[in-house]
Amino acid sequence: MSEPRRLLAGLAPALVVLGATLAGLPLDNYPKYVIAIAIVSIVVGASLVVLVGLARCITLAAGSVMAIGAYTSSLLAIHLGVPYLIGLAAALLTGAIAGWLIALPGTRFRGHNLAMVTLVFQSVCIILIREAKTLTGGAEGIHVPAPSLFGWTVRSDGDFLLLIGVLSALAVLVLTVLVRGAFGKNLQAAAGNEVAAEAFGISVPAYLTAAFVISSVGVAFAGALAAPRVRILDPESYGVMASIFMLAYPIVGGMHSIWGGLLGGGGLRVLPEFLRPVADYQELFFASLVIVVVMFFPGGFVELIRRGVLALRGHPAGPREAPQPAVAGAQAAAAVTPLPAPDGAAPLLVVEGVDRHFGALHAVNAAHLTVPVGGIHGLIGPNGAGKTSLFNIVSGFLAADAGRVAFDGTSLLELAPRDRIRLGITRTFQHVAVFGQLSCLDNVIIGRGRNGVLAAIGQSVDEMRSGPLTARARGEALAALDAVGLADLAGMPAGALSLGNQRRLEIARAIVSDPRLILLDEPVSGVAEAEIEELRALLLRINAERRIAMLVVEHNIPFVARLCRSLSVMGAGAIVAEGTPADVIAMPAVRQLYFGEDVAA
Amino acid sequence: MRRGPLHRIALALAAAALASTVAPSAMAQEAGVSDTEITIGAIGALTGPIAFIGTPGRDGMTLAIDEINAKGGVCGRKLKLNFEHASTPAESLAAVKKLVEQDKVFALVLASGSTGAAAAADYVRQVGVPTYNLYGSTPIIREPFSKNVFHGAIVPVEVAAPGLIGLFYDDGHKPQKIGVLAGTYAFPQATLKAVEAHLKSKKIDYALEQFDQSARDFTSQLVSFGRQKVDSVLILGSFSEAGFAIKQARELGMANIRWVLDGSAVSRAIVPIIGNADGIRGYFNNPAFPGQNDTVREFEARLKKQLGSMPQGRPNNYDMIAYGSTYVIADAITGTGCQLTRDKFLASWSSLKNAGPKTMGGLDVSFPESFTETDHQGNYRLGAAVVKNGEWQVYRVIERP
Amino acid sequence: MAELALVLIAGAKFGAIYALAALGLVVVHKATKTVNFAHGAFAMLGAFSSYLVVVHWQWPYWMAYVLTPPLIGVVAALIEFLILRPLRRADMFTVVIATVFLGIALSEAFRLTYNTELLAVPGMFVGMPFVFHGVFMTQETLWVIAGALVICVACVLLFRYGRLGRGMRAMASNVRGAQLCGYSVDRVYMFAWFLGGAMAGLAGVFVAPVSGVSVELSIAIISAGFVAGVIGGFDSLKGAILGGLLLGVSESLAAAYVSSALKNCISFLLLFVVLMWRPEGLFPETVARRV
Amino acid sequence: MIPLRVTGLTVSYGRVAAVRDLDLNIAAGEALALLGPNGAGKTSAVEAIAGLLPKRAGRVELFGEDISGLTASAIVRKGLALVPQWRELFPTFSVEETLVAATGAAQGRSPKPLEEIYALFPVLEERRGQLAGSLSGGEQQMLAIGRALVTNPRLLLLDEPSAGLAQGITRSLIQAIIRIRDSGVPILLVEQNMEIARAIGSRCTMLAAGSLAWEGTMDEAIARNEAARVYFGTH
Repeated sequence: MSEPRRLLAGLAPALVVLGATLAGLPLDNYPKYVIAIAIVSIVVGASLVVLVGLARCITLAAGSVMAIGAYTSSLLAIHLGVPYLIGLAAALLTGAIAGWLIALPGTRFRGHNLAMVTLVFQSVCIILIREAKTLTGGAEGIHVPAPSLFGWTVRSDGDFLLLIGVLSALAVLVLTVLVRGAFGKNLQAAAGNEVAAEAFGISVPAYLTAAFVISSVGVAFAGALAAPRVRILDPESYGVMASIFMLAYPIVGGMHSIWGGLLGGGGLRVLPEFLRPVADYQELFFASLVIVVVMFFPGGFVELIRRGVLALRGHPAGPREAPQPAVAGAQAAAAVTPLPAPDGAAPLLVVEGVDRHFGALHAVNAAHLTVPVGGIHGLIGPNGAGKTSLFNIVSGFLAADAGRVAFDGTSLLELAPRDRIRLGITRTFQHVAVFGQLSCLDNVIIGRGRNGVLAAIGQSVDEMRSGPLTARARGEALAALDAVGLADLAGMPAGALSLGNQRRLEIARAIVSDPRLILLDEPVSGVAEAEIEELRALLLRINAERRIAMLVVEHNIPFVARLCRSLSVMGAGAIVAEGTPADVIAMPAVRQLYFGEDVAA
Repeated sequence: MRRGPLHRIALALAAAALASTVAPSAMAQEAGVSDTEITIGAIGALTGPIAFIGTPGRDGMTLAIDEINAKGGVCGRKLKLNFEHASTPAESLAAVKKLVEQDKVFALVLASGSTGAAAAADYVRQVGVPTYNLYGSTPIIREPFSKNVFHGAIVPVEVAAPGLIGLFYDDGHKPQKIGVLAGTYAFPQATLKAVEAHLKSKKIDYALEQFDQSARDFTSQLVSFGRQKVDSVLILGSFSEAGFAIKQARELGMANIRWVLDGSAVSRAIVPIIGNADGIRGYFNNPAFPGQNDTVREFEARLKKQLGSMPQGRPNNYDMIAYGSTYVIADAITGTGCQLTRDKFLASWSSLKNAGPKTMGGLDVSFPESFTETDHQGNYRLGAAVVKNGEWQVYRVIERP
Repeated sequence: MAELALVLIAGAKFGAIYALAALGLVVVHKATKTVNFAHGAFAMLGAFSSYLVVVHWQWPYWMAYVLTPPLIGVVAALIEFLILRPLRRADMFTVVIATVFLGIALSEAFRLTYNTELLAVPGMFVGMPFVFHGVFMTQETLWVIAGALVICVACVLLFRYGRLGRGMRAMASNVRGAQLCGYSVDRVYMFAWFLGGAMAGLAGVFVAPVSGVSVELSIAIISAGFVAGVIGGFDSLKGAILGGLLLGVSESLAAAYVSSALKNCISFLLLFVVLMWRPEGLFPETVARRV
Repeated sequence: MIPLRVTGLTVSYGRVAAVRDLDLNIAAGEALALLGPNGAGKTSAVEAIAGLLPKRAGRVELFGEDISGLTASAIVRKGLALVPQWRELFPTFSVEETLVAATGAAQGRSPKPLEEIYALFPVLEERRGQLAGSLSGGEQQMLAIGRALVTNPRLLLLDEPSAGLAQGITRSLIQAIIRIRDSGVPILLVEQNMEIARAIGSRCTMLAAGSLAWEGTMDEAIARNEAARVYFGTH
């Protein structure tokens, strides 16, 4: 995307809000009011896109969070005469605290339990607000004074529209930057595939907490903006039903883009004004609308509009893979043969005496293996031999009962999976774990690591200011894609790729951080025969050119034998044979392991 | 500077005279008034938990307007009702702005709950539309006084509270200890504030227990009353809450309690909940209870005809108030001498004496209402009601307690 | 003592209804791994059905108990077929949202057809209460506690020993294994919803004289049922019954001896504590269970 | 009519093709071994035949009747029983209850009396009241086979019955399977262990990467060391 277009795309949602504001200013007071309130709902919708759409967390607490923002700013103004802008800032703070509080249990639960936990927060908050009568006016409500800032007292509908419009545009801008930037992408990755996310340094709990906090800050901000506009603040307005209908904003609009929040929030708030003649049926209508959207258009109206536009332009509805992926590079490298093992090379990865029990099952029994610097080592064995357990112990997804796993002298057993990438260890997955919603390029960019929440937020801001990543980082990612022959598909959503190409993408994502070791978990499982050879050539080339060591777990022995310089064979949890592929395969013990001892007699 | 009543009347007269001379007949007609129609706007909740207030509001008003129009309308024009759904403050503001600025209604009726009405009232004070608050009793709607906002059948909480407590002493009853059972939501809390103030000022000992909206289990509250030897209980809440509380008290063996209910709970629908509800008291905002006399029975028949079928518990307070109040508005319009300007209308409204359905041939189901320049509370009367043989009856009228 | 007994009886009365509500919720969840947030709305429809039978048509009271469960069961099975089956491959998130809004749609549809704050339904028994040392218990209370609990136990037995119950348990335990035993996923799921709906309907019939029929009933039943289910360990039928009783009694005790205004907080507090510290519930069916 | 005829079976998980265009037949009274390395698609093939996995393409006939479009539960009721690789038992069911649970699948045919199952696996009778989840691995495998037999199958699919079991138990399992075969129930056996496969089956089909790699008799397969070629890509 060209520089001005990219900047425009980032600014567009905020500009739409500003545009609506300006368009509303010459209108009558009633449309001005409705636009102002709809803009507040847009902020709510956009905030919930972060939590509901990207993090895929259900919240039934949006109403209470909005109440927290509204009461914070209003009560400060009423009781302490705090200026409006400072009240707003305080609302951001209390919103953040509320989000953090919800996240404490919120990161532990999914689905119905999360719905209930947030409902608890919602109900308790509203009860507390209601019972703190002297402070909040209780259930009867309290008058909110007209806000004033820098000597300007906001009274008229036009003033309010201007104030709400400008501040909301700012909020939408911030949310757009986060949603479209690295933060949003990483959050989608975390929600889409926790295991893969953790493997590339994305801490799922940290991201989910951030999602709760950011969306709560947004919703609380919206609450503080709206409070003086509606004049009367009462707990009932922020009850469970309000929460449920706010949850509908991102769902109906479209959960996966900021536009969905805009469309859902604004649309669902404005629609009742047009449905006034049939107001009796409005709640039934909205509830049915959500069910219909969930069942038939999970992408919401944004997706519907997008498809409509594509259909009008004559494009096919879904994203399609380009007919010929660029595999020429890989084919050219097919002649590459394994590097000779460097003599006396120091071992890069050392596994010693690793034990793991599952109940009575001794899944891994004093297993050992080494991978030399720049070497390719294979781990094979029949089903149930313990390969996957050992692999998971090395990659950090399974704890060992005993033993030692050291990478270049550093013990790995205490490290969380997400910390391995810093040491220079990455991996691929048996069941391809690409982040399907993200483009191939974004998948690879995540593979660069440095995916801490704060770093990602900072990076999101940088991207907005100076383009998507620095030229260097982008170049690295493109180079990695090019290395696996996917450069032409950089912009394609990863979920739309063929399995073979998804495996390539995983390899690109694994090499972009310049690791010293890649753990390959069944890299050709399910891949068509023709592509297996290409993948082997690709891996050999990467090993040769980038000197990345590899540990491969694989069932396809012909493939492993032609890829690796050394093999370990596992049976019943223990390493039963080691050596060069040819030697190992010839061993009677290995054959017996695979074809069985004569137990039938 | 203190202004005496004479001074005010003189001012009003002067203003009226000025208005009649300055406004020539050729001048554009007032908002909401055409040659054939006068548009009245109203808001109330048609969906959600307080739809049971808004829907009767709409139905009662529609019945009255249909009757008035059948007789030729007022000032040669038909009345037209624009009723908009709104329940929260935000929705109420949107609805009144739409009615005032887009539909340009001549007068506005608030048939909504307290908080919605409060947000709307705040706005109409600014724009000056003649506004009738039907159901809001709390100070947050009524204060500050504004010359274009009127209140009808529902008396302010400070007035209702002594009336309510007075019901404990009817028929020579001497309460030993009063228990107050109040809902934690908006309007019971407003009444509670006034009731507590009154009880304290009279140095009456009382026990307070509360319950959440739509509560169905009152055992613990009642047990606490039993422990404190409460023999008289005031319930502030809806008829359903009051009904189940009384039912449970009987089940707990709490006999011989004098029950007094807030006006909002005085409904026919409470009787089927309790079964034998005889002896339960409460105040009613109208002079007779549905079914009590021929006039009210006729009202019920007409409403049923209009609705097709009568939902359980209807007609209720809200149907009757909406019906009566619509006639009050019609009276006020007639009182302008058909010079349909807002100022004339406000002046006419402020000088209504004993207005209501009767003056225009409607059914006399509501107290007559009177207003002055300085007092926009149309009614101070409360009907003291009691259940006899399974039917509510208003047995005396409490005059300005 | 009499006071405490009264509080406990009231707690048991609501607890028995919560147990019935939770049981239906758990049956559906156990067999289909779906939490039906529209369960409260089903109970509301059940209560409405008993209003129609008892008040509107003036039929004998027992007919409400006979007609309502199959009626609501069919409604639930239909909803499974029309909404849940197309969503079977969707994630939990989508299903939760669909049932939440389904509950609202059903409640609103009811409110539109019968616009009133509350429909009162008389009790099945109107005789003299039993009195024992100052402790009162009406026949209706006794019927609600005993009747609801008997039905709960019957349901547990059906689930334990009946053929369809066995099918549901098999499906709950291992979907593939159940299919290999000849149980059809479609039929078992539909039957589970039918049974869940029928239980909700029954809960509605029991609760109708106690709470009346109103839109609020739907929310009251689903939140109580859910909390009771979580306390019991969501997949345990016995747990649901014990959880319901425990919730009813602790709400009642808390309202009596802590604060009546904070009564609703108690159930939420209970839910929160159980979810955080014992996500497998207080009475789990199996020892180990993932959250 | 031949008990099982599979033509052109293709199975895929999303974009992953697990089985491609597989044909196989089982004659009356015969036990066929389905062999091949891990990941070759053996389990996918039998699960697709039994209806647990959707078929991308292909036709499955049971005694001449097309069962390709049926669900797993309907296929069991037609008389094709699968003993799946992970046994798929109900941990909270007792042994007897597990067996009783499967009786409903024998619609039209009468279910096999539990006594017959207990006669085949006496240890199950000893453990009849015990929960399935508390059985040893071998006993669980026996229960899984027993559960399939209760449905009185006309064809039995066994997916790696010996996986993870000790030798002694494997031996008695093999004896039991041979008795089932000899009672006239045709068997499709998925196996890794060549010797077990030879003990039970006379013919074998080898899969590699989802496709047919070799077909012939078990004796021939072992004599020609076909397995090493298919598994390791060497001779």
